[in-house]
Amino acid sequence: MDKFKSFFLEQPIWAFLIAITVFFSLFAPNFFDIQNFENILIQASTLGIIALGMTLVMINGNIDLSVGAILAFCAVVMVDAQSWPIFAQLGDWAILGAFFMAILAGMALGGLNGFLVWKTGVNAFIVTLGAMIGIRGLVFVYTQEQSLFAMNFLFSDIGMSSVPLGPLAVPTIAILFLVLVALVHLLLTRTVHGRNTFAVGGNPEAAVNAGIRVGPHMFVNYLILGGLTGLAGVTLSSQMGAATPNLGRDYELWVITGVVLGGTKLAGGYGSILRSFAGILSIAILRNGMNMMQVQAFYVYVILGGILIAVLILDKQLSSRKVRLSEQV
Amino acid sequence: QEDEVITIGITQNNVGIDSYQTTYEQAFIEAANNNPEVEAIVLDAQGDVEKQINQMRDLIQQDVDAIIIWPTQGKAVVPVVRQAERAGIPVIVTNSQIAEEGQQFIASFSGPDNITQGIYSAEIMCDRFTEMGIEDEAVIVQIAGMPGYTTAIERAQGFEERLPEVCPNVELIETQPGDWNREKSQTVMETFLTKYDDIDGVYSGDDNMGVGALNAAKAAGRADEIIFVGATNFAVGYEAMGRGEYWGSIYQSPVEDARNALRTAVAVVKGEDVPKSNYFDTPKITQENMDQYTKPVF
Amino acid sequence: MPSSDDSSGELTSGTRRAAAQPPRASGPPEAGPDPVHQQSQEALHEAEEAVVAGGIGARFRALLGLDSPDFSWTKVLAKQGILLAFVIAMVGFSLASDRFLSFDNFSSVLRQSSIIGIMALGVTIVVISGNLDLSVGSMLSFATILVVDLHDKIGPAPAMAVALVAALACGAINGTLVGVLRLNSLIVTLGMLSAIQGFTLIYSGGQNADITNQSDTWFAFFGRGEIAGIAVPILLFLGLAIILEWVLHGTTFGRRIFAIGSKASAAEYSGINRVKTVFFSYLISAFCVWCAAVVMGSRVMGSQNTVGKGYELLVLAAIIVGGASLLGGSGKISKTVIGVLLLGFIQNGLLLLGFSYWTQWLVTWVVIIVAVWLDVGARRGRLLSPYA
Amino acid sequence: MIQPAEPSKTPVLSVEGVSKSFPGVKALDGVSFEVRPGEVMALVGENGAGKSTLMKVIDGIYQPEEGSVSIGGETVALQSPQDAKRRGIAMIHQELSLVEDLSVAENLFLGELPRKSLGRVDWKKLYADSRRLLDRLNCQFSPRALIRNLTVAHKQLVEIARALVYETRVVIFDEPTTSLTDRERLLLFEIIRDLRSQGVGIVYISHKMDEIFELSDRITVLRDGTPQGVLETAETDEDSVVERMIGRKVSHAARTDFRSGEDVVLQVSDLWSRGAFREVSFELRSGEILGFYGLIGSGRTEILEAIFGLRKCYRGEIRVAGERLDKHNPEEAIARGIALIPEDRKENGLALSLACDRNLGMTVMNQWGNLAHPSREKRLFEEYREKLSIKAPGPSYPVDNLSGGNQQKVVIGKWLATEPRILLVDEPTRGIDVGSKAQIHQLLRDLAAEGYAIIVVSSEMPEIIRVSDRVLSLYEGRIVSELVGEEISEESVGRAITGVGELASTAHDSNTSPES
Ligand SMILES: Nc1ncnc2c1ncn2[C@@H]1O[C@H](COP(=O)(O)OP(=O)(O)OP(=O)(O)O)[C@@H](O)[C@H]1O
Ligand SMILES: Nc1ncnc2c1ncn2[C@@H]1O[C@H](COP(=O)(O)OP(=O)(O)OP(=O)(O)O)[C@@H](O)[C@H]1O
Ligand SMILES: [Mg+2]
Ligand SMILES: [Mg+2]
Repeated sequence: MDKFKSFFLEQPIWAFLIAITVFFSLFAPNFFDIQNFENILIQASTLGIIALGMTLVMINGNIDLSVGAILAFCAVVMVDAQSWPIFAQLGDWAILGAFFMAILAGMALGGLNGFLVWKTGVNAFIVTLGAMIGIRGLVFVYTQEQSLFAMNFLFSDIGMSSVPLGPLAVPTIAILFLVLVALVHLLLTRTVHGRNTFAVGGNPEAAVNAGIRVGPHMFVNYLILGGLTGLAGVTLSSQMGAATPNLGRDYELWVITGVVLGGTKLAGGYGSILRSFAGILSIAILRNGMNMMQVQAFYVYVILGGILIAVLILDKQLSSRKVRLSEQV
Repeated sequence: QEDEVITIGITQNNVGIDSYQTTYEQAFIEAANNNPEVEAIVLDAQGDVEKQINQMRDLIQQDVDAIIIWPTQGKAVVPVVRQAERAGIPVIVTNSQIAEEGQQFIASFSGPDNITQGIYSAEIMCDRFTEMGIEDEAVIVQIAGMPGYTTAIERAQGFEERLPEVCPNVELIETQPGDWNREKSQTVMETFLTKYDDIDGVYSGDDNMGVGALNAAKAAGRADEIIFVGATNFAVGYEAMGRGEYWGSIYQSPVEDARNALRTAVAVVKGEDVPKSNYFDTPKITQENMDQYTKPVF
Repeated sequence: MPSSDDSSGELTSGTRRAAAQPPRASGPPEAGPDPVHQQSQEALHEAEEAVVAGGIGARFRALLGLDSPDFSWTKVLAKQGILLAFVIAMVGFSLASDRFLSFDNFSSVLRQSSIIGIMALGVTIVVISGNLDLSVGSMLSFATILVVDLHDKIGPAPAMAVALVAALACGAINGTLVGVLRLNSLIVTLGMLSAIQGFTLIYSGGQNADITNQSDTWFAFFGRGEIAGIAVPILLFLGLAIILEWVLHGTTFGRRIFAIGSKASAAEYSGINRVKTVFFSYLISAFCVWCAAVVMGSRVMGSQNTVGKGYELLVLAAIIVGGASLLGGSGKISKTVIGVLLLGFIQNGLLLLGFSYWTQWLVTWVVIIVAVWLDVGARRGRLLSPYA
Repeated sequence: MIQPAEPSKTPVLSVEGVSKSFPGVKALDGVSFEVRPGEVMALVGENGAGKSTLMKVIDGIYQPEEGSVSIGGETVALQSPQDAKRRGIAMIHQELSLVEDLSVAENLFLGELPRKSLGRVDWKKLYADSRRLLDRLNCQFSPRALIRNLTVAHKQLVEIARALVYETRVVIFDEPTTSLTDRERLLLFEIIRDLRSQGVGIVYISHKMDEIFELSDRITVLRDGTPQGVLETAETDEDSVVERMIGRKVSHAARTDFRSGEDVVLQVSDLWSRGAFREVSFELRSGEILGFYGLIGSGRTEILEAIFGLRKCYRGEIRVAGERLDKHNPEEAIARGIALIPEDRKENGLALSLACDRNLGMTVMNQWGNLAHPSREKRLFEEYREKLSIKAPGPSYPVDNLSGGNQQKVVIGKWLATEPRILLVDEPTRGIDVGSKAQIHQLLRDLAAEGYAIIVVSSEMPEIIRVSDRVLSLYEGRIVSELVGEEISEESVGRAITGVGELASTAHDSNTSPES
């Protein structure tokens, strides 16, 4: 019982997740349904895949505001590259070629952010705020304002496909998302790079003194975030079979919100992939549940904003309560 | 039972960004409430394609009888429209068309024709120049809608294609986006006025931006020499026409748009024969014929 | 007295450090090794004083740091980099476009920048106190809709009053959440960004608002009026800038803002009321947004529910280009003004040159990074970060 | 004292003519320095003399502009601390350099975590190696514990254990005892002697002369970045070392001037605060210095914070000149003439990025009304530069650039500027050199003579003894003894703590409920 209590005190996001799930199950018709949960997973996947990388970058003590723009760029590359002449004779395999180009583009842009953070020492917020504006410009230069459509329906079929797992047909994207959650979780908790991520964010000076190359380390995490954002661009564009230059506007805000809901400290040094996952899932459930309950759009803004602040207050209350508990003489 | 309610889900583009969309929503809800056969689920994608796709999925999940979609993006929603079609739910596209490739999956399109609107605007502009006798020398600028959105792109496309056909000597010297935002459009127009000593006409993607451009020209004391033509006649545009400051626009009623969409959807569900493209009329409106139209409510 | 050059390696008498050093008149920039930190700093200080006593030329050189004994170009860049960038941009655009350098164009750019500018002034104060305010964009939409919508219903003055109360209420909520409850300002104001947008839509029902009789309302004065040939928005912007500069540097409130931004806990230990100060900083930010909303409503004579969307980022970009640290404790109203104008003139210049709008985004990207890089690079004495 | 093993003559570490500059400062100027295996080489010098900088050069954090570093007779160009570590140089930094949210084991091997395939951490090896290291230092805590949950002393032990990860030839201690209690300090000395007997060369930096003489074999003196010679510890004495360091003598006249104080200005009765202290009652009179002595964590800082309104108390009351404090915030405390000079200068004392005059004005500002007075700030600066002999070039100079001692003086100045009657001083000389320390002690005595009522909290027994007129000893958040005037001595104070300590610790164990 005590263990239970302290678990939820320490990780209130799980309690929140359960609370809203119960709430919508009771009050939103069609919410409590296996297929709807699959839907929610797909709906969470775009923000979620980015959030995995964002968690790493934020534990590093950095941030990335440009993920929405990078997402758009990668989605555009993914769709456009399928019709590049070099992939022309590949047939359906052009999709694979384009896939690599999209991931590469994501890593290049993420890497550029990381490189600037590393070499210039300019605050990551500023570097990526600039990139957020500039990369969106790149997207428009590339697309000339037009949306792009994938001629090959196979591409969107992949995005919409399911994998039979026992009696269930689980959407491929949902599986991919869950696998990535597991992988990045292992990366963060089990590998040297992952452990160093905490060191770099928690005490950069100590990390430097211990011989961790802080700059390149941050760079690598931006690279990972870029790659994951690229992947999110791929999955998103494959759900649409298309890409639009305005894709991903405001995504940075929601990704960061999800990660912070999950308890990752903006100052760095503390955070967890599983909880970021819970944070993003909470956002997806809120949106899905409100759709199911037909909450009017105007109120959705207020509710989401209010919940964000409420969770922050709750977290504060709980953590101060925790301190008081442990301080008891 | 025969008279069972028809559930219709609608996912709109971006309610609240302008009065048109808001009025549309209100009109739609009203029409649905007035129709005892219909139960409506009204959603709004807030301009975000992914959100719209998710809302489509949620509607499919709820197994509604028909889905009306106001595409945030004509191409990106095709696969999910296809998914709905495969789930046996007819999809009615409203207001702005989806891409060619998606045509096969929709039951019907209901709405105005944005390309035609662009064409009409070009014709209004050209006719006016001809009247004034400056059709061979006029130079114009364009203030387009939010970059990357279908409506903005189609209107610009219709205008830019039609203009050289009717007035080959009128020159479109520059296009900049006004983001559907009157203040932004005003700022863009101010710069145009600084940059060009001679501007004879301004085409803007809607009246809201057109009035912004008009504001700028008035402040610069150059409103008299410029012909303003817009699209989607707003109340402000209608009034400015009444004052003789603004030349013409395209009359498009969101109420009609909404009712048309609902009518089409109900017809589809009932298995009636519905044309694939169910355009409603969006006539030209200018200072000359404006008294035939009532002032828009938005 | 030993001169600084030959004393370095020697074991000298203990009085050396305690004794005052002779002021070094105006040595060449790199006058040999200087073993004692204080010494060069004292000399610097003396030099500063000497220069202040001198004429305009000397003052100017002092401003640029040309007279200091350890003069270097990096220092000049650090202190006045943004001014330099501004001058370069102005000269560049003047050469490239003959329309650029004119009174009309300048006043139109100033007028256009004034809305962002007025908002940036308030947010600068929030940023100096070590917080962020991302809700200003939504707040602008809210206040503009209110003032425009109520203008016809209850008259301009009451409309302005109601909008002011609404804006201050939003500011008070921010201030309570960040100041009293000590929540993270980034997330709080992000939440408020969303919530206020919702309130705006609920209030207006999603409809645009317009002022019917545009020609004879004195409300037009704020956005369209002129005093002595200068547009009122510009006067408001510069007037507010002067007032807030004074607030920051001439009042104890300003001192508290800097103290809290520099080190909040030290400020609290010094008896500075952090709650009150942070709360007021958000009220000031909200007040500035209200001013901007009045200008906006009066300039456009109408409003949409999303007029302010994305403005929070433009505001932040201008402040950052102006050199305020997002960590708090540093920043200047005057530099924010230059940051605003720099971005405004870049937008204007690129438009005049006929570039596509996205060019402006690319240029903004480069400007933000280069400006801040030079700033931090010069402050730490080398361009590359220590993590290299 | 243990007799050191006869040190071999070839130095394990030697530095030749090293120079290093920072913008505007030449931190090191042609410094030579050596350490032999099996000896403790002390490094002393004023604040800002360049000690830490020299060590950072040896540790590979800084690269020298001139000169060379050789290890075991071989000249090396160290590029990073890691480099240094591999060559047998280990450094224990002045400030704790640990990652709070990682485990002890991960901190021990930070930057060196044992790998398996795919970059995975080899946890088994990590924990086994860590256990072995911790055992060498007799540490009881688990290598899996989070650093966040350790006490300061245990954190320090982790730092030391970290130095032993490699086959270490030289261990550098940069002011290791600033946050240790006496008991922990003794443990540390044992460890150092143990290392020395294993033939490891030790560099020991400290401002505490008693430690230097207790521990070292030789002493290198540094002043203003230049070496002032090497002394054999056995052949020199404190005074001559200090003279070499600061260029003048510091006198330690025996205390005779105990004062008993006059009117009661501060009355604390039966004060309780959750998790910090309980049943605290005492009186403070004007003109006396009351010393609080106790182990780290005994709640002294918290008592001062409570009086100053920074900490909530759930029982008891505080009266100033007979009147109750009831708002419990610093503003009220300041208005009633209380000043708190906090323990952590960088965290709570100063706004480092602001100028000296702004820092000085911070506390008095509340009395100025709404307008700032730059000229008054400048006058404050001139006044306290004079009074406290602060070495700062001008009022607009950022405090960040001042040396530690001068920063401390600015903190003291900013509190004296409020013209308080009651001065609460928490660890006034932590990390401050002998010269400045004597000045600060003298200053406190002078202030008391002027009629200030002062409470001094210190973990340094000599300091408490040198300044206090009365000493209260604390243990586990309770006052356990009071010593007045002549009663105060090393023995009596020490006894008060240890004697009661053992008694109380058994009582405490049974008190502690499992809920915490
Ligand atoms: N990173 C740095 N940048 C600029 N100046 C520095 C830097 N580090 C040290 N200094 C300066 O170099 C000089 C030597 O500093 P150092 O830290 O070595 O002194 P120290 O002897 O360790 O003093 P303390 O006893 O206070 O620790 C000081 O004047 C200090 O201000
Ligand atoms: N039970 C404990 N668990 C973990 N850390 C503790 C505990 N008790 C004390 N500490 C640590 O010891 C430090 C000093 O504690 P505190 O401020 O209460 O002591 P103090 O009596 O003021 O001693 P000093 O002034 O010498 O630090 C605190 O920062 C705290 O982190
Ligand atoms: Mg040091
Ligand atoms: Mg303490």
